[in-house]
Amino acid sequence: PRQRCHRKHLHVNFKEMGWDDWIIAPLEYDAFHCSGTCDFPIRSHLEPTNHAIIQTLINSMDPKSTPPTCCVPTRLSPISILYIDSANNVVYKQYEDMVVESCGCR
Amino acid sequence: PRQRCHRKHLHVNFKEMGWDDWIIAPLEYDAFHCSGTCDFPIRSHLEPTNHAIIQTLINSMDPKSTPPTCCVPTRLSPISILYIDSANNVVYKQYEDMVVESCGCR
Amino acid sequence: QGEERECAFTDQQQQGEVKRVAEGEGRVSPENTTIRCAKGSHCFGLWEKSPPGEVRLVKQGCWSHLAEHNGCREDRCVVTHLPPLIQNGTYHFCCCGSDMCNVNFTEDFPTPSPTTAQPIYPAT
Repeated sequence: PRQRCHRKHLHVNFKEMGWDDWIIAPLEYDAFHCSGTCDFPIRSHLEPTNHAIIQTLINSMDPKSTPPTCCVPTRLSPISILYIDSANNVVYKQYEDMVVESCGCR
Repeated sequence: PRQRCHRKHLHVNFKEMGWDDWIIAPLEYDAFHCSGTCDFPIRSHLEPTNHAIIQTLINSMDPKSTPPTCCVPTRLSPISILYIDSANNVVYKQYEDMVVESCGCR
Repeated sequence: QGEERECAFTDQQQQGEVKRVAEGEGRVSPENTTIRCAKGSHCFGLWEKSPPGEVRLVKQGCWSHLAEHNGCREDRCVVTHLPPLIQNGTYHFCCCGSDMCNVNFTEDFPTPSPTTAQPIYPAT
Protein backbone atom coordinates (compact mmCIF):
# COMPACT_ATOMS: atom_id res chain seq x y z
CA PRO A 1 0.00 0.00 0.00
CA ARG A 2 1.10 3.57 -0.67
CA GLN A 3 2.98 5.20 2.17
CA ARG A 4 1.47 7.88 4.35
CA CYS A 5 2.26 11.53 3.64
CA HIS A 6 5.97 12.14 4.20
CA ARG A 7 8.94 14.12 2.88
CA LYS A 8 10.81 12.62 -0.05
CA HIS A 9 14.06 13.40 -1.80
CA LEU A 10 14.17 15.89 -4.72
CA HIS A 11 17.52 17.18 -5.97
CA VAL A 12 17.28 20.39 -8.02
CA ASN A 13 19.97 21.08 -10.63
CA PHE A 14 19.73 24.66 -11.94
CA LYS A 15 22.20 23.81 -14.72
CA GLU A 16 19.89 21.08 -16.08
CA MET A 17 17.00 23.54 -15.82
CA GLY A 18 18.97 26.01 -17.92
CA TRP A 19 19.11 28.58 -15.14
CA ASP A 20 22.90 28.69 -15.02
CA ASP A 21 22.77 31.64 -17.39
CA TRP A 22 21.70 33.87 -14.48
CA ILE A 23 22.40 31.84 -11.30
CA ILE A 24 26.01 31.91 -10.15
CA ALA A 25 25.59 29.80 -7.01
CA PRO A 26 24.42 27.35 -5.83
CA LEU A 27 23.96 25.43 -9.09
CA GLU A 28 22.13 22.60 -7.29
CA TYR A 29 20.44 21.98 -3.94
CA ASP A 30 18.16 19.50 -2.13
CA ALA A 31 14.60 20.82 -2.27
CA PHE A 32 12.69 17.65 -1.20
CA HIS A 33 8.98 17.23 -1.94
CA CYS A 34 5.91 15.76 -0.27
CA SER A 35 4.20 12.55 -1.23
CA GLY A 36 1.91 9.90 0.23
CA THR A 37 -1.65 9.34 1.36
CA CYS A 38 -3.76 11.42 3.74
CA ASP A 39 -6.07 8.66 4.97
CA PHE A 40 -8.44 8.84 7.94
CA PRO A 41 -7.50 9.36 10.68
CA ILE A 42 -4.77 11.89 9.90
CA ARG A 43 -1.81 11.55 12.29
CA SER A 44 -1.27 14.63 14.44
CA HIS A 45 2.31 15.17 13.22
CA LEU A 46 0.79 15.92 9.79
CA GLU A 47 -0.76 18.98 11.44
CA PRO A 48 -4.16 18.91 9.72
CA THR A 49 -6.25 22.08 9.81
CA ASN A 50 -9.80 21.79 11.18
CA HIS A 51 -10.98 21.84 7.55
CA ALA A 52 -8.62 18.99 6.63
CA ILE A 53 -9.91 16.90 9.55
CA ILE A 54 -13.52 17.43 8.45
CA GLN A 55 -12.78 16.80 4.74
CA THR A 56 -10.89 13.60 5.59
CA LEU A 57 -13.77 12.35 7.76
CA ILE A 58 -16.36 13.10 5.04
CA ASN A 59 -14.15 11.41 2.41
CA SER A 60 -13.89 8.31 4.59
CA MET A 61 -17.69 8.26 5.03
CA ASP A 62 -18.53 9.04 1.37
CA PRO A 63 -15.47 8.94 -0.96
CA LYS A 64 -17.51 10.16 -3.94
CA SER A 65 -18.63 13.36 -2.21
CA THR A 66 -15.16 14.86 -1.74
CA PRO A 67 -11.53 13.84 -2.41
CA PRO A 68 -9.08 13.10 0.41
CA THR A 69 -6.86 15.97 1.53
CA CYS A 70 -3.48 16.34 -0.13
CA CYS A 71 0.10 15.87 1.14
CA VAL A 72 1.86 19.21 0.73
CA PRO A 73 4.69 21.20 2.32
CA THR A 74 3.63 22.75 5.63
CA ARG A 75 7.01 24.25 6.55
CA LEU A 76 9.56 25.59 4.06
CA SER A 77 12.92 27.27 4.49
CA PRO A 78 14.89 29.71 2.32
CA ILE A 79 18.22 29.39 0.53
CA SER A 80 20.64 32.16 -0.45
CA ILE A 81 21.34 32.64 -4.15
CA LEU A 82 24.02 34.69 -5.95
CA TYR A 83 22.86 35.71 -9.40
CA ILE A 84 23.26 38.28 -12.18
CA ASP A 85 20.31 40.67 -12.56
CA SER A 86 19.05 42.28 -15.76
CA ALA A 87 21.40 45.26 -15.23
CA ASN A 88 24.31 42.81 -15.07
CA ASN A 89 24.85 43.36 -11.35
CA VAL A 90 25.86 40.49 -9.12
CA VAL A 91 23.12 40.18 -6.50
CA TYR A 92 23.02 38.15 -3.28
CA LYS A 93 19.46 37.37 -2.22
CA GLN A 94 17.58 35.05 0.15
CA TYR A 95 14.85 33.15 -1.74
CA GLU A 96 11.99 32.16 0.59
CA ASP A 97 10.18 28.79 0.58
CA MET A 98 12.78 26.83 -1.39
CA VAL A 99 13.34 23.75 0.82
CA VAL A 100 10.61 21.51 2.27
CA GLU A 101 11.12 21.09 6.02
CA SER A 102 7.89 19.20 6.78
CA CYS A 103 4.82 17.85 5.03
CA GLY A 104 1.18 17.68 6.11
CA CYS A 105 -2.36 17.04 4.93
CA ARG A 106 -4.36 20.05 3.85
CA PRO B 1 -9.56 17.82 -19.65
CA ARG B 2 -9.66 18.21 -15.88
CA GLN B 3 -10.17 21.76 -14.67
CA ARG B 4 -7.41 23.85 -13.15
CA CYS B 5 -7.14 24.17 -9.39
CA HIS B 6 -10.20 25.96 -8.04
CA ARG B 7 -12.59 26.10 -5.07
CA LYS B 8 -15.52 23.67 -5.18
CA HIS B 9 -18.68 23.23 -3.14
CA LEU B 10 -18.69 21.06 0.01
CA HIS B 11 -21.63 21.22 2.41
CA VAL B 12 -20.87 19.85 5.88
CA ASN B 13 -23.76 18.43 7.92
CA PHE B 14 -22.71 17.83 11.53
CA LYS B 15 -25.94 15.86 12.14
CA GLU B 16 -25.03 13.35 9.40
CA MET B 17 -21.53 13.14 10.90
CA GLY B 18 -23.09 12.26 14.26
CA TRP B 19 -21.71 15.40 15.88
CA ASP B 20 -25.12 16.73 16.93
CA ASP B 21 -24.62 15.06 20.26
CA TRP B 22 -22.18 17.82 21.24
CA ILE B 23 -22.71 20.63 18.68
CA ILE B 24 -25.74 22.86 19.31
CA ALA B 25 -25.24 25.26 16.36
CA PRO B 26 -24.67 25.51 13.49
CA LEU B 27 -25.72 21.95 12.50
CA GLU B 28 -24.49 22.51 8.94
CA TYR B 29 -22.30 24.94 7.00
CA ASP B 30 -20.57 25.45 3.63
CA ALA B 31 -16.90 24.44 3.98
CA PHE B 32 -15.91 24.21 0.26
CA HIS B 33 -12.82 22.23 -0.84
CA CYS B 34 -10.07 22.53 -3.44
CA SER B 35 -9.78 20.46 -6.58
CA GLY B 36 -8.16 20.57 -10.03
CA THR B 37 -4.82 20.37 -11.77
CA CYS B 38 -1.61 22.31 -11.05
CA ASP B 39 -0.07 22.14 -14.49
CA PHE B 40 2.89 24.14 -15.76
CA PRO B 41 2.89 27.09 -15.80
CA ILE B 42 0.99 27.76 -12.57
CA ARG B 43 -1.25 30.84 -12.83
CA SER B 44 -0.23 33.63 -10.43
CA HIS B 45 -3.65 33.74 -8.70
CA LEU B 46 -2.86 30.21 -7.44
CA GLU B 47 -0.05 31.84 -5.43
CA PRO B 48 2.60 29.13 -5.86
CA THR B 49 5.55 29.15 -3.47
CA ASN B 50 9.05 29.22 -4.99
CA HIS B 51 9.24 25.51 -4.21
CA ALA B 52 5.95 24.86 -6.04
CA ILE B 53 7.21 26.74 -9.11
CA ILE B 54 10.40 24.67 -9.18
CA GLN B 55 8.60 21.36 -8.55
CA THR B 56 6.07 22.12 -11.30
CA LEU B 57 8.84 22.96 -13.76
CA ILE B 58 10.78 19.77 -12.96
CA ASN B 59 7.57 17.69 -13.25
CA SER B 60 6.86 19.20 -16.66
CA MET B 61 10.45 18.36 -17.78
CA ASP B 62 10.55 14.87 -16.22
CA PRO B 63 7.18 13.68 -14.89
CA LYS B 64 8.68 10.50 -13.42
CA SER B 65 11.13 12.38 -11.20
CA THR B 66 8.53 14.21 -9.11
CA PRO B 67 4.72 14.55 -8.99
CA PRO B 68 2.95 17.82 -9.85
CA THR B 69 2.11 20.13 -6.96
CA CYS B 70 -1.29 19.76 -5.29
CA CYS B 71 -4.38 21.99 -5.22
CA VAL B 72 -5.04 22.84 -1.56
CA PRO B 73 -6.59 25.60 0.55
CA THR B 74 -4.33 28.64 0.81
CA ARG B 75 -6.69 30.87 2.79
CA LEU B 76 -9.21 29.65 5.38
CA SER B 77 -11.65 31.44 7.68
CA PRO B 78 -13.19 30.55 11.05
CA ILE B 79 -16.79 29.88 12.07
CA SER B 80 -18.43 30.30 15.48
CA ILE B 81 -19.75 27.14 17.13
CA LEU B 82 -21.95 26.66 20.20
CA TYR B 83 -21.40 23.28 21.85
CA ILE B 84 -21.59 21.29 25.07
CA ASP B 85 -18.24 20.54 26.69
CA SER B 86 -17.35 17.48 28.76
CA ALA B 87 -18.50 19.25 31.94
CA ASN B 88 -21.90 19.83 30.28
CA ASN B 89 -21.32 23.58 29.96
CA VAL B 90 -22.63 25.43 26.94
CA VAL B 91 -19.55 26.94 25.27
CA TYR B 92 -19.37 29.52 22.47
CA LYS B 93 -16.09 29.23 20.55
CA GLN B 94 -14.49 30.39 17.28
CA TYR B 95 -13.07 27.42 15.34
CA GLU B 96 -10.20 28.49 13.09
CA ASP B 97 -9.62 27.26 9.50
CA MET B 98 -13.11 25.87 8.87
CA VAL B 99 -14.06 27.48 5.53
CA VAL B 100 -11.92 27.52 2.36
CA GLU B 101 -11.61 31.07 1.04
CA SER B 102 -9.07 30.38 -1.74
CA CYS B 103 -7.12 27.51 -3.27
CA GLY B 104 -3.58 27.30 -4.66
CA CYS B 105 -0.83 24.94 -5.81
CA ARG B 106 1.67 23.87 -3.17
CA GLN C 1 -17.87 44.48 6.92
CA GLY C 2 -20.97 46.10 8.39
CA GLU C 3 -21.26 48.23 11.49
CA GLU C 4 -20.82 47.23 15.12
CA ARG C 5 -23.70 45.25 16.59
CA GLU C 6 -25.33 45.54 20.03
CA CYS C 7 -26.74 42.29 21.41
CA ALA C 8 -28.43 41.13 24.59
CA PHE C 9 -25.87 39.34 26.75
CA THR C 10 -26.35 36.55 29.24
CA ASP C 11 -24.10 33.76 30.40
CA GLN C 12 -25.86 31.72 33.07
CA GLN C 13 -23.08 29.22 33.59
CA GLN C 14 -20.00 31.33 33.75
CA GLN C 15 -21.19 34.35 35.76
CA GLY C 16 -17.80 34.60 37.46
CA GLU C 17 -15.92 34.64 34.21
CA VAL C 18 -18.34 36.89 32.34
CA LYS C 19 -15.68 39.54 31.71
CA ARG C 20 -13.09 37.02 30.43
CA VAL C 21 -15.54 35.03 28.33
CA ALA C 22 -16.92 38.08 26.60
CA GLU C 23 -13.65 39.92 26.17
CA GLY C 24 -12.85 38.17 22.95
CA GLU C 25 -16.26 38.94 21.49
CA GLY C 26 -16.96 42.54 22.46
CA ARG C 27 -17.47 45.03 25.28
CA VAL C 28 -19.98 44.03 27.94
CA SER C 29 -22.08 46.81 29.45
CA PRO C 30 -21.60 47.61 33.15
CA GLU C 31 -24.88 45.94 34.02
CA ASN C 32 -23.74 42.77 32.18
CA THR C 33 -26.93 42.70 30.10
CA THR C 34 -25.75 43.88 26.68
CA ILE C 35 -22.60 43.52 24.64
CA ARG C 36 -21.12 45.61 21.83
CA CYS C 37 -19.90 43.13 19.19
CA ALA C 38 -17.18 43.44 16.58
CA LYS C 39 -17.99 44.76 13.11
CA GLY C 40 -19.96 42.36 10.95
CA SER C 41 -21.14 40.30 13.91
CA HIS C 42 -24.63 38.98 14.54
CA CYS C 43 -26.50 38.15 17.74
CA PHE C 44 -27.52 34.73 19.04
CA GLY C 45 -29.66 33.32 21.79
CA LEU C 46 -30.03 29.90 23.37
CA TRP C 47 -33.00 28.85 25.46
CA GLU C 48 -34.08 25.63 27.13
CA LYS C 49 -37.74 24.87 26.53
CA SER C 50 -39.10 21.88 28.42
CA PRO C 51 -42.70 20.60 28.68
CA PRO C 52 -45.26 21.83 29.53
CA GLY C 53 -43.74 25.03 28.08
CA GLU C 54 -41.29 26.32 30.66
CA VAL C 55 -38.58 28.40 28.98
CA ARG C 56 -35.16 29.09 30.54
CA LEU C 57 -32.63 31.49 29.06
CA VAL C 58 -29.15 29.88 28.80
CA LYS C 59 -26.94 32.14 26.72
CA GLN C 60 -27.06 35.30 24.61
CA GLY C 61 -24.31 37.25 22.91
CA CYS C 62 -22.32 37.93 19.74
CA TRP C 63 -22.10 35.50 16.85
CA SER C 64 -18.97 36.69 15.12
CA HIS C 65 -18.09 34.16 12.44
CA LEU C 66 -20.85 33.07 10.16
CA ALA C 67 -20.52 30.57 7.33
CA GLU C 68 -22.43 31.31 4.12
CA HIS C 69 -26.14 30.33 4.08
CA ASN C 70 -26.17 29.97 7.85
CA GLY C 71 -29.09 32.39 8.15
CA CYS C 72 -28.71 34.97 10.96
CA ARG C 73 -29.49 37.84 8.61
CA GLU C 74 -33.11 38.39 9.57
CA ASP C 75 -34.12 41.11 12.04
CA ARG C 76 -35.90 38.66 14.35
CA CYS C 77 -34.43 35.68 16.19
CA VAL C 78 -36.28 32.73 14.65
CA VAL C 79 -35.61 29.11 15.67
CA THR C 80 -35.75 27.29 12.33
CA HIS C 81 -33.93 24.05 13.15
CA LEU C 82 -35.44 21.29 15.25
CA PRO C 83 -33.44 21.11 18.50
CA PRO C 84 -30.41 18.79 18.37
CA LEU C 85 -30.44 15.61 20.46
CA ILE C 86 -28.56 17.21 23.32
CA GLN C 87 -30.39 17.88 26.61
CA ASN C 88 -33.31 15.72 25.35
CA GLY C 89 -33.95 18.13 22.52
CA THR C 90 -34.86 21.08 24.74
CA TYR C 91 -32.31 23.56 23.35
CA HIS C 92 -33.68 26.28 21.09
CA PHE C 93 -31.03 28.23 19.19
CA CYS C 94 -31.45 31.25 16.92
CA CYS C 95 -29.33 34.08 15.52
CA CYS C 96 -30.19 37.36 13.83
CA GLY C 97 -28.78 40.52 12.32
CA SER C 98 -30.10 43.64 14.02
CA ASP C 99 -29.37 45.35 17.33
CA MET C 100 -30.82 43.58 20.39
CA CYS C 101 -32.69 41.13 18.12
CA ASN C 102 -31.75 38.22 20.42
CA VAL C 103 -33.76 39.35 23.43
CA ASN C 104 -36.48 36.87 22.53
CA PHE C 105 -37.15 34.08 20.05
CA THR C 106 -39.97 32.79 17.88
CA GLU C 107 -40.26 29.33 16.36
CA ASP C 108 -40.66 28.51 12.67
CA PHE C 109 -39.91 24.80 12.34
CA PRO C 110 -39.97 23.20 8.89
CA THR C 111 -43.41 21.52 8.45
CA PRO C 112 -42.85 17.74 8.06
CA SER C 113 -43.38 16.77 4.35
CA PRO C 114 -46.77 15.06 3.97
CA THR C 115 -46.23 11.33 3.38
CA THR C 116 -49.40 10.29 1.55
CA ALA C 117 -49.61 6.56 1.60
CA GLN C 118 -50.24 5.31 -1.91
CA PRO C 119 -52.63 2.37 -2.01
CA ILE C 120 -50.66 -0.60 -3.28
CA TYR C 121 -53.76 -2.09 -4.95
CA PRO C 122 -55.88 0.73 -6.33
CA ALA C 123 -59.59 0.10 -5.74
CA THR C 124 -60.94 -1.83 -8.75
